[in-house]
Amino acid sequence: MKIGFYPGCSLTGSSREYNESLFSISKAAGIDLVEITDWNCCGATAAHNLNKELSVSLPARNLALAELDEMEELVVPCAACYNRLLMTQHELNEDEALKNQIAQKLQMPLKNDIKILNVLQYLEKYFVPRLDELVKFPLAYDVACYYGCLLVRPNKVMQADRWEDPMTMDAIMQKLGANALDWPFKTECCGAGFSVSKTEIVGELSGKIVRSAVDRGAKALVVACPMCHSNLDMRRPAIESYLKRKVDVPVIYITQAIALAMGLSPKDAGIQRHFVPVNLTVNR
Amino acid sequence: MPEFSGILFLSTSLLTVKPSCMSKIGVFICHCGENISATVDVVKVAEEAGKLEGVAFSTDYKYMCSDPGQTLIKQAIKDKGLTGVVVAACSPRMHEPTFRKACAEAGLNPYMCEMSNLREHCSWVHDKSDATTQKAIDLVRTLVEKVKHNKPLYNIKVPVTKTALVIGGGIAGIQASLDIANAGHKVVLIEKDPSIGGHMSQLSETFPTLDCSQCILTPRMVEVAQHPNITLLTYAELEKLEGFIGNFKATIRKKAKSIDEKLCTGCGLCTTKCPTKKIPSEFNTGLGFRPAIYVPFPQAVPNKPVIDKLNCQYYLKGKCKVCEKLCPTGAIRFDQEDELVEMEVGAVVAATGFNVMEPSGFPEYGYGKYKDVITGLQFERLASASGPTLGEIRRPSDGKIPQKIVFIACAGSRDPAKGIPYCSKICCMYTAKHAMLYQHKVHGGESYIFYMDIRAGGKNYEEFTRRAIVEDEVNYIRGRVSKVYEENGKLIVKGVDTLLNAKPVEIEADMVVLASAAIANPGSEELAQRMHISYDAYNFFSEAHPKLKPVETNTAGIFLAGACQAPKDIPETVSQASGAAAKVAILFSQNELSREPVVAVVNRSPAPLYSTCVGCFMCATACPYQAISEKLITDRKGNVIKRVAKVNPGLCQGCGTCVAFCRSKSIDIDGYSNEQMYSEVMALLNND
Amino acid sequence: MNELIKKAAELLESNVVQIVIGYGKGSAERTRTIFITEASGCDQLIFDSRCIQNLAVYLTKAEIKKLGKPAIVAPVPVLRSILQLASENQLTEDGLVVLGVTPESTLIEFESFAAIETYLASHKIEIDEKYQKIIEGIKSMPVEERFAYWVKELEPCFKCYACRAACPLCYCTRCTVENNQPQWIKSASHPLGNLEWHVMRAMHHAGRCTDCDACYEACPMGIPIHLLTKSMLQDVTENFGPYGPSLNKDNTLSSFKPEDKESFIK
Amino acid sequence: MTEFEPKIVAFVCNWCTYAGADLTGTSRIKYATNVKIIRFPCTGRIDFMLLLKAFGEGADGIIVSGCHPNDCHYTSGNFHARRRWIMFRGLLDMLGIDVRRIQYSWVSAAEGAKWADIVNTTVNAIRDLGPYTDYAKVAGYLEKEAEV
Repeated sequence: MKIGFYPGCSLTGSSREYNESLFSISKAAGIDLVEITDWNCCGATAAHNLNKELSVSLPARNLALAELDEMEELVVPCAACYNRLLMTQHELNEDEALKNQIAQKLQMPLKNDIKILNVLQYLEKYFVPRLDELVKFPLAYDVACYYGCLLVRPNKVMQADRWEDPMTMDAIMQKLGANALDWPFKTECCGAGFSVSKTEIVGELSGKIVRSAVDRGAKALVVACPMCHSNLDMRRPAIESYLKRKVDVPVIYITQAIALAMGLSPKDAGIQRHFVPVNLTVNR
Repeated sequence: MPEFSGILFLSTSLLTVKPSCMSKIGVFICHCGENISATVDVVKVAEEAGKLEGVAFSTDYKYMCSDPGQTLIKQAIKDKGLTGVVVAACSPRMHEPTFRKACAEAGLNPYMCEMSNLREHCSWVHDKSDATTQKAIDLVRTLVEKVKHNKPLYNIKVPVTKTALVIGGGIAGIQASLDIANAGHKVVLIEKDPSIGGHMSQLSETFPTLDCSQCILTPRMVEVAQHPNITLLTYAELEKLEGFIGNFKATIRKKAKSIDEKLCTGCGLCTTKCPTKKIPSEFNTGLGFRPAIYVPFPQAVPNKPVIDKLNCQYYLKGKCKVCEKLCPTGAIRFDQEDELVEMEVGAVVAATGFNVMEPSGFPEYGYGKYKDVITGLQFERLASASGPTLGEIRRPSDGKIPQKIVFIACAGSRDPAKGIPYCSKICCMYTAKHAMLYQHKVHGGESYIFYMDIRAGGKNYEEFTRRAIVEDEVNYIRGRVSKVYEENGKLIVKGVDTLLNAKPVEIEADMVVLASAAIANPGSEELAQRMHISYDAYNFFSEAHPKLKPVETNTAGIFLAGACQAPKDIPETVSQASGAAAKVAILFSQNELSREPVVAVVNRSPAPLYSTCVGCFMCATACPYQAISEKLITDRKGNVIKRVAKVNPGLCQGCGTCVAFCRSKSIDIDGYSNEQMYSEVMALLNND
Repeated sequence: MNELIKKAAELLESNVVQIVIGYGKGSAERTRTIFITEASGCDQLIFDSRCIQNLAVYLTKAEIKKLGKPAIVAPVPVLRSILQLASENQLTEDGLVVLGVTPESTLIEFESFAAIETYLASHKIEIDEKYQKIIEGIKSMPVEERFAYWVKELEPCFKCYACRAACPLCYCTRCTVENNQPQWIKSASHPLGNLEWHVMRAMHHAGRCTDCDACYEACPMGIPIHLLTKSMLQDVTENFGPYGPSLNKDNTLSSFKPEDKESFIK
Repeated sequence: MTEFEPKIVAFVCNWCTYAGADLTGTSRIKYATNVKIIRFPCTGRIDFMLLLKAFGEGADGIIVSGCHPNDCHYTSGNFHARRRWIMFRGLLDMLGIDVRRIQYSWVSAAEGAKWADIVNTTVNAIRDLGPYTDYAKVAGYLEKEAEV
């Protein structure tokens, strides 16, 4: 089975382990993810703050390229990329004139009807029905699933299950054998882009998230967004200085969790790449 | 249902041949001061109209609607023996009734008078020119040709059954019933629950006076039960409503109470001995329990129990019957079944009230997950002296008195993302009341209200909320709450204070009260469809006109009272209920109703054709009023010869959709008949 | 075929029906409608691809009704008409025996109209590609040319009303053209009268026509009036979704959806 | 030669567009004299045959107007009318009867200005299209005029 794939910048850099684990589990499940030929930047946060046309043209080009590659479905693991691509698709479908104008600019046809999947939707569709068969080593510990903002908002477009208290990742983790904790910080802000400019804000916001998870007994935080991951993992020193204590709870991608439960090697899942070491004993 | 064959016969009269040479039409051109004459050459219009075939008299006058103007018309009718009148003046929407009345006074059938709109549609929208005068001539000619095809029509008389059906026994239904009954008319009041009282009986105190809700309500409930003109049917619902204004036929489902009400004395022994005791009490919003055989609350009217079949051991497992064994009068009837009762009523008042949104749509506030996050209605029960805590504010989780309480206004309301863009109207006031009651009951307690705006429009309302802020020191925080979660036994309320630098705030509360949105009752959509009244996007019933007909519905004879139309407070509900009652009393003040005879009619012709209608009944599907039914034409022996459509003139509102739809032109509509409209088109275009 | 003859004879013999409406041999290679009242006459019944007349037209005719309860030989187009007539209250289940014949000439007996509806669900109306092309061609003409085309096509019409007589759905006892108060349509075969008649005829079939082409087959002048109803059929499908006769009384023009879409109302 | 003045008939419902046109008058908004209104109880009442008759009698253009969807005084007459117009328009188009000559609109009782705008734009559009000679020829007008 072949499915389109848009990596975006993070998956080729700071969140390589997300990419590696996604490919490992997909390969193990017999799914071939095909990268869009000649893809470009999604525009990220910069474009839509500065230039409306650019902010839709960049994602639209990727969508048009995917169409040229005859893809029907497109997996976009990075939550920010997913958000930009889906928002663009939505905006262009709402405004026929804009769509035509952009297509003309791109000098490519744009039907704009490709099905864009975030990683949770991808897992739900292609893995959840088969998890019973794929899971070899159930993860028997408490986890806190953290969704962040980009996968759920704006809800009108994202159509997340329950945007104030989403459950998809929780359900997947339950299926992997873990106990997904009921906790209140699933969609709280992690500080996002302040990571670079005002790290202390990330320290506070992500700190509260991490504290809530740890206090409720979580052995790991599970995420599906490179931004969330870097704030909760890479910014751990800032978090610790805000919390005034040492916190060693690891942050893993949902795809890594699946890889571990499927019994793939930790290296295939990119476990070694984290700042906060992951020492999760899988029940072997 | 009454038949109107007499009327049908009159209006379907086949004597439609009326050659124009026999017409004697009078044309009256109005100057309207200078409103018309400034741009239209009225003298020329009158002159040209006088030349038209069939016009016997034509003149112009400064003010046709004035007394002398009307006299001019009346005189001409008498002197010239006019058979039809065209008044060319302002819009018929303005003065058609005036001139029709004048014609009637002069002995001409009022429906032989038509108006040509020379003011709004001509003189006011065009400059003075020959073209403007020519247009006026064209418009007059068009109406002259129409009048030639008019025929005398007679207002439709409909008898009135002077019994009102009131649906819903809350304060709206109670008030409406009492007012109608006190006006001397019969009322049937039906209530779906075992007792009347509605939401008002659940309230602790009422704003803005803080008087006890039950104290002011229960006397009225008793009055309803004892009123000689009111028949009270509790545990009953509307199954079907047919007919039309003055002549409805209602089918009521009396749900089985499993009790013989005549024998039951209401001693209550059964309710104390019932072994199934832990059923969440609806009246106490789940904060207390009731047995399977129960009276919803001590002051219930009627004060006789019903058996909740879904929870009764006998109905569930076939064993128990404790109540039957104990009942001193032998009133228990396990074999009782639902009963359908049909009744004739002349008017209906829908007073089915509202409900509060189950805040399960708010995972961010944790309702359902945290026991101490409750709704406003639940808080009413906690604060009520007759409630599960006997009026003490205690946490449902551990019974402790909360020292810090947070109220969240607009939980759902004014939030398009939650599907409720409207304001629930009552929450600002009751939240202020709740905070006050809390402050009065828990000395030293702290209360906070997160709000968007304080909407306190109403007599003494603003003063009331000010009192909460100033005297009772309730902390009002202008901002929304993003999240409520539990930590270390406290409810952490995260919100924002949008005043003073828009700071995020966190409050560690012991209890959170959600002013959850007022929504339409479940099933109100189906009920509206059953009554053939319209409802809005949120399933509240629609009034006929948002300003000028706030208690009427689009279906004549059905009126609205209370929160079934839109969220409203008690004073407003009572006013509307009395308004609806007044409308019913007006309707019942006459023995017969008179309606404009603009109705559709299926033609009849001599045997063997009987009618050109072939009975495809597509008109019946198209009719918005279910006014078209099947009529069997039989011979003397009763054999069916033909099945044709028949219009019930009581139901028909005269839209004419069926007329345009009928392929064989077998349906026509009086006042806008095929011949009339056809001749208008012809006349309008033939000006040479 | 024998099956059909046997069944028809049985029905007449047992007096379940008093008349069988079916196809018989006509002059030359043609077939014609035959009305059989004696069981012995049933062996005249034939059925093959030449049998294209829409027999349903007879079901509403007073002359036939007079003869008693009918059984009717019904290939798919006839079944469609029967279903449409039933939805318009012109037929009752117990007033008629339907002897369905499949395109492969096998007999299917229908217990109820609902059964016909189920059967027809797998025999949807589809407009021939040939006709689709013709309609497309007409619609692509400039408007003046299109008008001229139709004025010319309609010119030979001399208002014999054969199209009306052949159509099972033209069962009105008084057609609007016969109404003279007012005279909606001039009775002479004047170009305007012709145009108005055909517009009205087509509109009265909007959302009802089952595309049997009986009108066209009946026209002695070969005027392609069926193109009008076919074009409307396309319009119905395009605007209101898949279309076919059904017992559901929500006829296209007697029903509506608040969300119906159009692009021309300002 | 004088400028062509199109003859336009407006078929309107009593409750919305007729009242809207009244408001145009009360607001003294000017529009062309070419359009003359015929009042119907509801757009549901407007028989397609009347539109056809109007062309037959020499109308160069037609306006059909009623209440906005959901605003119908009779709750659904305009919905029925809309379906009828969709079908009728398709048929006329197939026949080469110029659908540009029929302007359909929703004008509420509060839209006096919209009514003036509809009238003026329609008059201008029909003026641009010119007299409906094609139809007049079929209706026999031209010959009649020639005889005179």
